[in-house]
Amino acid sequence: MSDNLFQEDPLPVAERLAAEALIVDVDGFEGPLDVLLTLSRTQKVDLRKISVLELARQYLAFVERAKALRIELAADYLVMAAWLAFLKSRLLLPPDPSEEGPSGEELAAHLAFQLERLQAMRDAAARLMARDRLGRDFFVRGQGEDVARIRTVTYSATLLDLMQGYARIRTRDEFRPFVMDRDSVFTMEQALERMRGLIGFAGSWTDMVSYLPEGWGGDPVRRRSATAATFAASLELVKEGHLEIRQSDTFAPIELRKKESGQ
Amino acid sequence: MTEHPDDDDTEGPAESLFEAPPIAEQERMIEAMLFASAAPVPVRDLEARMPHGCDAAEALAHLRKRYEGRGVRVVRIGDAWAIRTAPDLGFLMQKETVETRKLSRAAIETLAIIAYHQPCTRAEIEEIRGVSVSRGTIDQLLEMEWIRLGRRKMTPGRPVTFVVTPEFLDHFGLESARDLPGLKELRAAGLLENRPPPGALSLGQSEDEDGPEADGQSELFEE
Amino acid sequence: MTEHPDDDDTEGPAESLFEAPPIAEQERMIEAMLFASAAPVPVRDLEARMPHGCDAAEALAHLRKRYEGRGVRVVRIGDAWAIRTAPDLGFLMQKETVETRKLSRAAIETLAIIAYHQPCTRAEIEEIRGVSVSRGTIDQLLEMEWIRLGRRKMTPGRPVTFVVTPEFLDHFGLESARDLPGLKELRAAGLLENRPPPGALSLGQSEDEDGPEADGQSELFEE
Repeated sequence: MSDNLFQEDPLPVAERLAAEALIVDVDGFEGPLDVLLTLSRTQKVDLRKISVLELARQYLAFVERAKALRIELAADYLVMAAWLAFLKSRLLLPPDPSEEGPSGEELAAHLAFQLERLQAMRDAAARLMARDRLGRDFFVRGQGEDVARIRTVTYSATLLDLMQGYARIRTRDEFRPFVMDRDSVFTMEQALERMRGLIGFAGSWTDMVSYLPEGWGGDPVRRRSATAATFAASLELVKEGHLEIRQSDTFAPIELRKKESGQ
Repeated sequence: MTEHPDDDDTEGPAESLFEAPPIAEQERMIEAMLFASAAPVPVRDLEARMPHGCDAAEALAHLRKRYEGRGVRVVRIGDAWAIRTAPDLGFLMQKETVETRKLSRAAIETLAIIAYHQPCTRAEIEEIRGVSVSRGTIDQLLEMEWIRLGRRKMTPGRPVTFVVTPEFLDHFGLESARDLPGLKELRAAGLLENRPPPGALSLGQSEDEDGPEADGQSELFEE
Repeated sequence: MTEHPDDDDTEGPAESLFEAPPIAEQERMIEAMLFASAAPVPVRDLEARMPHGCDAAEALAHLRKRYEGRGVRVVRIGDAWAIRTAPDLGFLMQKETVETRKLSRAAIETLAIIAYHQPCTRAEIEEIRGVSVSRGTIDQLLEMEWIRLGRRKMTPGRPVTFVVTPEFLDHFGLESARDLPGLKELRAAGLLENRPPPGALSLGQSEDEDGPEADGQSELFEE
């Protein structure tokens, strides 16, 4: 019986124990490379002289045992196993000159490089963390005197700004034309005001022109504005029901009359 | 640890296992502790943190001497000690940033009115600008030292007046406010804007534009 | 710039109104500024705050020497300078010790890989570690401000790279990333090279690894 068992497992006892320990701990491993690195330590040699063939054998045994113990390994562990099985065959068989791709030795060398590099980084990390560290071994100034930031704002203005500013104010009168235009504008509001006071007297039809304010009949510009405003005001009063409006013909005088019936 | 054969410790061979560190070493300790502490440290606290047998007071005295005339000093604050920068180097603890901003239009116009009409009251400025002058604008110009208070006006209420300062003249490269060009010159130089500035009318400057002219420099324009 | 006949100011008659202060005085200034600041101060900031004509670099060299063996040291961190307590006196500072967050093994390894291989892509980290890097690990290191994004790599996909920060250097007491322990040996052993796997078969790292790589830290040595 025990003989049988022993034959099933070709690994030496120590290795078998190591593999079992690995399996128990499989969750603690950071992937297949991590496992390989751990396995490689059992060879007790410089990583540069490691036997990748031996390592592949160890890893495959590890995966086999995990299977036997019905431990589910993540997919990447199995991918690695497949790859290592391939690598193992490459390393064992004499090279086939017709075969494409890298040789087994090249692949093995790269794996050894990866392991060595990972180990090197782990060592480097350990050395880094072992350094004297700020806040633990050495310290910053406890009571920093903050540098006061003095922000001076300087305002810039040129003589030109000044002169233009002044000119802008002083010559506003010259811009009055824009405002003074309003002198020639008779607004509808003004016309309404005026009409409201006058329509009470408009018992009979009267030409609208007679309602134009005084002094607005001469200058054409002023007359136009006053006429338009008065006409608009008239329409407004018609709408309000105070006034009637009529025009006998196109371009004929527009006549207004107070609306009696409404009131 | 480091050794400091120099300094004043001519200590004999250690007589006890618990011999205190040499005074130079104690000085180093004090130095480090004072440096790293967020607040001044009392002597007894320093000593409590040092190895047995240390004399913090003596080490402090040494350290204090060492820093004499340096950029930082060991100072006593109450019954505690701290390291502080030397007071004469305070100017280094300031970082000046200069920011240049354009003077606001309100400020420029106010300044211009003061320059052309000085001495000029606030009411006069407002009358000429057609809008009220905010206190901030006047304050800003005062703060910049471009204007200052002039004599009070001999009118009812004796209002204060503003005049421009030598700094103003200096900044604008004028010998006197009289050197400011008149309107005609501005026009001749093509400095007058041809159109009312956008918003000038909408700002609601009202009708009170026709008040009596402030006297002062305005005669410059009556050429 | 200015001449410094020697440490002590044996100044001749001032040749210029704007003569820089004697070097001893500049040293005091640097001393005060570095003492006042908890964070490292870039040389150019020091110089900007000093009077015109000062030579911060030279004054720094003097100051650094002056503090050799003292309780505090003048240290260089990248292109900035700071004063830090001597590491052998850490035992005095329990009070000041700040509890740093415990980093996971993955985070520590990732940090080391970035430091030694920088600028370093995520794919490179994964290739070296043989496992994928969790987002949290990178985030944690970024948050601690020990790493930051570097330039994108000029390889297909233009992946982002990570580099270590001045805070990292400060924390580990390094003048620059060149001073990482064992860096030269690792480089000499070819362990910092980005060696592409032979053929297409690889241990599951991505395909876009085969561009013309600048091989990380090694370029730091090509002086």
